[in-house]
Amino acid sequence: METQVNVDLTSFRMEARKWLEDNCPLSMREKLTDPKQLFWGGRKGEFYNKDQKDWFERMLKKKWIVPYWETKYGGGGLTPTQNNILNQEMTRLGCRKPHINFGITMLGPAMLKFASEEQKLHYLPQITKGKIRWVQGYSEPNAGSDLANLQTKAEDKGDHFLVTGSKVWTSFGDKGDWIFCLVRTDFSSKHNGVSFLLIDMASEGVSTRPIKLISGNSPFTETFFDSVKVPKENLVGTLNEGWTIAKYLLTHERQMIGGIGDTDKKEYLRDEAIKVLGKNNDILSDTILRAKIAELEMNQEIFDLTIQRTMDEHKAGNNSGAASSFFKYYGTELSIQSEELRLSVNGFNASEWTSEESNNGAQARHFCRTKGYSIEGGTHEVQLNIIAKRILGLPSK
Amino acid sequence: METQVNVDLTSFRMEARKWLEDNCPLSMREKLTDPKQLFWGGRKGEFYNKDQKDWFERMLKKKWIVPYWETKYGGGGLTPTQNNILNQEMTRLGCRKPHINFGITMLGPAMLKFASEEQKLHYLPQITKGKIRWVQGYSEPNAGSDLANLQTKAEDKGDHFLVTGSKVWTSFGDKGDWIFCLVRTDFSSKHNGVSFLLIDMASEGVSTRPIKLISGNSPFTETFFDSVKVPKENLVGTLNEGWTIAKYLLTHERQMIGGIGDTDKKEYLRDEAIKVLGKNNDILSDTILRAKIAELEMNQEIFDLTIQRTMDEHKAGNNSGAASSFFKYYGTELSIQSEELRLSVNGFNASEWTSEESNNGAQARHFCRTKGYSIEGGTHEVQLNIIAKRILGLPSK
Amino acid sequence: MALIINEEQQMLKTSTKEFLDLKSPLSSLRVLRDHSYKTHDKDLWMEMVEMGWTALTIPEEYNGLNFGYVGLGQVLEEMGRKLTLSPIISTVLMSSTLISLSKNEILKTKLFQEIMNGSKLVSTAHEEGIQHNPNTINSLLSKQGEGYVLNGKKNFVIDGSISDYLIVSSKDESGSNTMLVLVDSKSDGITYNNKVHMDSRTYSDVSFRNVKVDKLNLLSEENDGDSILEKTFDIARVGLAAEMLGSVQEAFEMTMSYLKEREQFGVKIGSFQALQHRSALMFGEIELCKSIVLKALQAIDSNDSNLPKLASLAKAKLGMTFKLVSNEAVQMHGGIGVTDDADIGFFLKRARVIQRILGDSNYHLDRLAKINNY
Amino acid sequence: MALIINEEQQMLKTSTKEFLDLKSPLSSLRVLRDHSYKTHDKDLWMEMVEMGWTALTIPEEYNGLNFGYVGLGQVLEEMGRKLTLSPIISTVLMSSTLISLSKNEILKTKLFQEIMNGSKLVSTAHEEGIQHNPNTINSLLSKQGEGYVLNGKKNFVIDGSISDYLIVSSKDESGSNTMLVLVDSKSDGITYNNKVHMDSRTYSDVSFRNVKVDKLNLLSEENDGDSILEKTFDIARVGLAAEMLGSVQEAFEMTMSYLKEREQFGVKIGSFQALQHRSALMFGEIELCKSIVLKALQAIDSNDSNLPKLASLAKAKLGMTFKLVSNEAVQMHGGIGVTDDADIGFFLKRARVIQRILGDSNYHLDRLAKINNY
Repeated sequence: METQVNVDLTSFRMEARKWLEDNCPLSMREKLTDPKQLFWGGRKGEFYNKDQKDWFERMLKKKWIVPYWETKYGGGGLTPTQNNILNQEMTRLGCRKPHINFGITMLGPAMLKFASEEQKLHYLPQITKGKIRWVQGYSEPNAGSDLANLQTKAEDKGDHFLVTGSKVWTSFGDKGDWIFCLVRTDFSSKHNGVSFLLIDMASEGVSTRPIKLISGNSPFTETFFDSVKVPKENLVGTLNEGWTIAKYLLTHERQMIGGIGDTDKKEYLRDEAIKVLGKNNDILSDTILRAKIAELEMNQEIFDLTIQRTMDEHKAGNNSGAASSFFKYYGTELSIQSEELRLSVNGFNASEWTSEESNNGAQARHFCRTKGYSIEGGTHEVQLNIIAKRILGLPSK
Repeated sequence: METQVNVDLTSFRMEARKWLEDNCPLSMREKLTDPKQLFWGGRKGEFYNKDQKDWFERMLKKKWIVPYWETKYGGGGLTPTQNNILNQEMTRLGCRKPHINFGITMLGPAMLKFASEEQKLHYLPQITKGKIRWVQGYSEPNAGSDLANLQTKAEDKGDHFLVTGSKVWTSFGDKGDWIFCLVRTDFSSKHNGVSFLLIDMASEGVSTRPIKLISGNSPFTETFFDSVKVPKENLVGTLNEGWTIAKYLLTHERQMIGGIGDTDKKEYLRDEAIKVLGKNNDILSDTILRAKIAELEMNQEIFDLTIQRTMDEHKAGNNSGAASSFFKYYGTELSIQSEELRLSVNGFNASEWTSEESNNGAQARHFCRTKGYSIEGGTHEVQLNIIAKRILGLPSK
Repeated sequence: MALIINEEQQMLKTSTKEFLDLKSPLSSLRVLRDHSYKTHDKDLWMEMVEMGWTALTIPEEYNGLNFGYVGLGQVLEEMGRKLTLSPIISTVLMSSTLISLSKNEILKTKLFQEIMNGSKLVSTAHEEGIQHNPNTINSLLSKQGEGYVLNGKKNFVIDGSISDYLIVSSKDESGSNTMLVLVDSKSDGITYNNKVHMDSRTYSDVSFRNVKVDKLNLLSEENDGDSILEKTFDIARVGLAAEMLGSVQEAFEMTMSYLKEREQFGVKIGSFQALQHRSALMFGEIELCKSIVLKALQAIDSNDSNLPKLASLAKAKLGMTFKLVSNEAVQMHGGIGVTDDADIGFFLKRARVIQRILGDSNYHLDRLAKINNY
Repeated sequence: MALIINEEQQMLKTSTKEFLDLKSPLSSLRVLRDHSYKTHDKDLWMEMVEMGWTALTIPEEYNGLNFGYVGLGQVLEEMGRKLTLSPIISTVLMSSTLISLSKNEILKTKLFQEIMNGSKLVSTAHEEGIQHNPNTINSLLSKQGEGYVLNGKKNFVIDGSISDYLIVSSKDESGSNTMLVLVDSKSDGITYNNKVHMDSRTYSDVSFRNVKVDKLNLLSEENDGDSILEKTFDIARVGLAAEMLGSVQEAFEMTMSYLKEREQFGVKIGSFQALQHRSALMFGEIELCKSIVLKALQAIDSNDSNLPKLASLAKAKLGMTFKLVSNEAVQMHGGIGVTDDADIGFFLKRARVIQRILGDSNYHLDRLAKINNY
C-alpha cells in the first residue's frame, strides 16, 4: 500500500517535471528583475509579454493557478504532498509563479474556513482564473497596529450596508478590483463589533490615493469610502465577529511577509561580496564585513531549517513549534539586515537612486522598501508582544 | 592675577609631586592584584604590610586622606583645582589610594549637604582618620530596586528609635563598624515616610550573614536588626524625608560603580590579545575577536571623553550633560563586556577556578563579579527607566 | 529527512528526562561541587551505563544499541538541562566516536565492550594551546624497537583526572602523519595537573615523557589520523550543541517562571514590556537552536557530507545563544541571580566553559566563512 | 583643553541655528529634491558666504576669519540637523582644507579669495573604487613639455556637477609620488557622469583624458602629496562626523516628540517600556557622540598628533550611531515613518550615504586596530 503511494507520487513528480519543462517558457524561468514581471490579474491586469501570457494560460488550463484547492472551486485538486512536489519541481526549474493575488494567499484561505458554500462557489473559481485582483483593508489612519480602534463604519440599511471611512496601507489599492475589509458594525464593543466585508472597488463612493514610500514607489494606497452601498450578501462569516477572520488572516500575512513559501532560488550575499570586494590572504578583504556576513548567513540558513522543522512538525500533527509572529519578526529582520549589509558591500554604487546603470536605484530603493517590512502586517513590536503574551504567557499589568 | 593663580598651582603641583615621590613607598605604586591591598580602616582594620601602614599614616598626617574637605572636618582644605592636580599626580605615579571607605565616597558628601553642623563635626573628622568603616543599608529582601517598598521600621520611643527589620546587599557588612540606613518611620506614605539613620553595628540586636556571590566571594552581607535601640541624634536630615538623601546618595553610588574617579592606570585588552593570540599578516590572528575588541576599546575611549566632557561642563556651570544613570549604565556595561572578551582572549586558561597559576581563578571570578555590576546600585533596567522618564521626559502610562 | 524526532527517539528523551528529574536534579551539581569538586556520582554513572547510554551509538555488530546520534543527542540535551556531571562527553561522545572511526578491530571490540559495561572511562587528549586549534600538534610519536614512545603536552583534557585510558593525538617522525594512540592513563611518564574550572568540572593538563606505546594500541592507520580526528571533532561539536540546547531551554524556562512569580513596584516583573521583548527575542533564538541541533544530529546518522558546515553552524549558534540566554537569565533574576544560592548562575558558568570546547563561536563563524570559501 | 565650546563658538552655533531655522528648514531638502534634484539654493549659499562660513577656517594672513574647525564643526552640526544642501563639504571642509595644507602660496592666495567671496566652488576628486580606498591611485600625471597631462577616472566626486575647479589626486610617472593638481572643471578632456544618490545629492564619476595641467597648478610638492591628502581626509572625517552629530540629534529629538504625541491602544506610545529603554540607549550613544566629535574638532585646531585616531573614532562611532538612530527613528514612527510624506526618512537615507564617504564604520574600526598595532 505504502509502496503504491510512493510509486504514484514518483510518477506524479515525473509527469509534473515533464509538463513544466514542456510548457514553462524559458524566460519565465529567469530570476525576477522587475516587479512588473509578476502577473497580478484582475480587470486592469495586463501581460508583460507573450511568454508571461502563455505561461499563465497554460497553467490556467492545467488548473494549476491554485493547484491545491478542490476542483469544485476551480483548483487543481492536488493533495498537500502532490502540491509540495509540484512546488519543488517549479523551484528546481526556477519557474516563476504564473499569477500573484491576495485572493489566493489571503482571502481564499479565509473564505475556505469562514464563508458560506454559496460564497465559496461564487468567488473562489474567479480567483483561480485571475479575474479579480484583491486588495486588503485593515489598517486605518489612526489605528496602525491597533486594529481594535477601527473607525470605518458599515451601517445596516436593510438590504445593504452603508460604508463610510477610510483605510490606509491597502496594497496596490489603485490597481485592485475588490477589497476585503474590516468594518465596524457595532460601536458598543471593541473587538466584537467588527465585521468582514467584501467590497467592489468600482462601487460609487470608493476612491484611492497612492501612498508614496521612502523608496519612491507606491505599493500602497489610502482607500476612501464615502457612503458606499454594499449588498448584505457580501458579509463573510458572522456579523460582529470579523475579528476571528482578521486574526486568521493576519497569521497568513505574517507568514507571507516573513518569507515562508518563497520559491526563489537562493542568492548569497557572500558571493556578491567576494566578487565586489575580493580576497586578501584567502579571506574576504574586509574582515569586519566578513564576520557580519557569516553571522547573517548562519541565521538565514538556520531560519530556513526552522521553517522546515515547523512544517514537518505540523505534518506530524505536532503544533508545538514557533508561531507565525516569530516567523514574521525573524524573516523580515533577516531581509532588513541582509539589505543593510548589501549596502556596505556595494559601497558608493549601492546608494545610487536614479541612474540607468543602477536600474533606477533598484538596490537603494529595495533597501528603503525593507524598512516597511518591520511595520506592515503588525510591527516588530506587536509581534514581540504577541510572542511574550501568547506563547510565553507573560502577564499583563 | 590670573598669572599668579597659575604660578601658585604650578608650584602646588611641583610640591605635591615631590612629596608623593618622597613619601609613597614603591610597593604602593604597583597595580592592585588583590582586594586585600586596599586599606578599609575601621575598628577591625588591619594593615596588609608595613608599606601600606606607612603610606596611610603619612597621608593621614598630611591631611590627604580626604584632601578636599574643609580642615575643620579633618580634610586637607584643598580647592577643587588643587585636588584635581593631586589626583593627576597620584595617577601619574600610580599611587594607590591610602584608604577606601564608603564614609568618604558616599556618607560624607551626604552629610556635608544634609547633616547638622554638630553631626558633621562629630562624624567627618573620624572618617578622615579612617576610624569608622561605614556600610550602607538600602535594599531589602523584597524591595530590590524598588526602594519605595522598604519595610525595616524605626519606631519612635521618645529618646530613641527601635529598629526592626533587615537589609540585603550591605557591602562588607561583616567587616563594618557603622551602617547608614534607610528606615521606615511612617507607613502611611511611600516615599515620604522614610528616614536616614546612622546605626552602630556593635549595638545589641545587630547581626550579619555573608551573601556568597557566584564569584564564590562574599563582598556583601545581609544585616538583621532585632529591636535595636538607636539614639535620636543619629537621625540625619529631616524625619520622614530620607528619600531626598537616598536619591542624592544613589547618584554618587552610580558614579562610583560606573567607574568615575577611578585612578587606576589603563590596561588594554588589545595588548593582552596580541600577547596571547599573536598576529597573522600583521593583524590579530582572530579577526572576529579583533573587531569586537576594537569596538569595545572605541567605546571605552569615548566614554572616558564623555566623563571628561561632563566634568568640564559642570565646571563651566553647565549641567546639560548626561546624568549619573547613564554613567552607571554605560560604565558597568563596558566593564562587563570587557571581562567577557577577556574570557575569549584567554581561552582555556580563563575559566580556571581554583589553581594557583590562575591566582585562585581570579579572572573567572572577576568575570562573575561583573555580572553584579548591572544590578547593584539600581539595575540596568532602573537606570534606563530613569533616563527615559527624567531626562527624555517620556510619559508614564 | 523530516526535521522531527521519531517515536523511539521521543521515548528515549522522555525516559531520560524522568530518570534525571529523579536522580540528577540541578541541585546535584551543587552537592558534588561542595564535596571538593567531585567529578561525578559513580553509582549514578553505573545506572546510566545500565540504561544503555554508553551503548547508544555503538553498532549492533559490536553488541551496541545502534540508536544513533539523534538518540544520544536527546540524552545530552536532557543532561544539559540538569547540568549533570558525568563522563559521557569524554567517554561516549568523544572517545567512543573516535574509536568507531578506527580500523583497529581488535582494540575497537575490546574498548567498546569496556565502555558499554562501564568498566572503563576514556578521554581524548588533543589540545595543545589555550584555544582550540586542531592544526597544531607538536606531540611526537617516535619509533622505538617494536613499538613507540610518546612525548608531548596536552591541555584541557576532559575528565583526564578519572579516565582509565587516554587517546592522544601526535605526529609521527616525518611530521606529516597524525597518529592516534591509546595509552593507559597510569603509564609511566604521564603526569597530570588537574584543574577545576568555573563550571565545577575538572580538566587536566597532561604531560607525556617517553611514554611507551605498544603498536597494537594505534587507533589510526597511515593517513587517516586527521580525518578521524576531524570527524570526531565535528560529531562532538554537535553533541556539545545538543547539551547546550538543553541548558539554554532550562535557563530560559527558569527565567520565565521567575518573571511570572517575582513582584516589584507592585506588579509581576514579567509584565514589564522591555523584559517581555527581550524574552520574545530569546524565544526566537532558541527556536533556531532547536532546528540546527536536530539537523546536525541527523547529518551524523545519515553520513551527510555537509556535517562540517552543520557542526559549525550548531556550535556557533548555540555558543552565542547560550551566552545571551545565560546573561539575560542572571540579569532578569536580579540580585538573587548573582548569589551562589541561586542555581541560575551555574548556567552562566557552564556557558563560558562549554563555549571554548572544540572551538568557540568566533572560531566556528570563521570556519563557516572558510567552508564557504571567503 | 576643556571639552567644552567657548562663548564665541557657542554664539556662532546659535546664530547658525537661527539662520537655518529661518532659511533652510528640513522641508527645503524636499523642495530642492522635487525640483529635479537641484544641488542647492544658490542665493542661500551666497548668504552663507556673506555670513563668513567659507572663511571660518582660513587664517588671518589670507584675510580669513581664523575661527578654526571647532567653529566650522558647529556650523556643520547645525546644517546636519536640517540636512541642508550646500557645497560646504566639497568647497570648505575638503578643498579649502586641502589648499590650506599646500605650499603653493600664489594659488593658495587666489583660491582662498575666490572661496571666501563665493565666486568659485571646488571639489576634490580622489576615490577610484566603489569603497573608500586612499591607497589606490591609478590616475597618472605625466610630464608634457613645460606642464603635465592628467589621465584617469575618479568616482563619487561630491558636487562634481557644479564645481568650478577640481583638485585631483594622481601618481607621477615614477608611481611613487602622489600629486595633487588643480584643474578647471570645464577643461578639455574632462567628462562627467552625474549621479543622484539616495540622499538626493549629486555625486559625479569623472574621467580625465589627456587633460592639460599647468605646472603652476600643482598643489603638492615632491613627497608631500600623501601627507596633505591624509590630513585632509582626517579633517574632513571629523567635519562629516560633526554634520552627522547634528542629524543624529535632530532625528532623535523628532522621534522623542513623536513618542510623546502619538497614541495607540489608548496611550501615548512613548509610555511603552520597550520603546523607552531603546530611547534611553540611543540617548547614551548620542552623549558619547558629542564627546568624540568635540574632542576631534579640538584636535584639528590644536594640531594634535592623535588626530588620525580621533578622526577614526569619530567617523566610526557616528556612522554606527547614525545608522542605529535613523533605523530606530523610522521604526518608532511606524507606518508614517516609511512614507515619503514624513521627513524622518531623509535621515535614514543620508545616514547610508554619508556613512560611506571617506570610510564607513568598518573601515575606521579596522583602521583603529591598525593604528593601535593589532
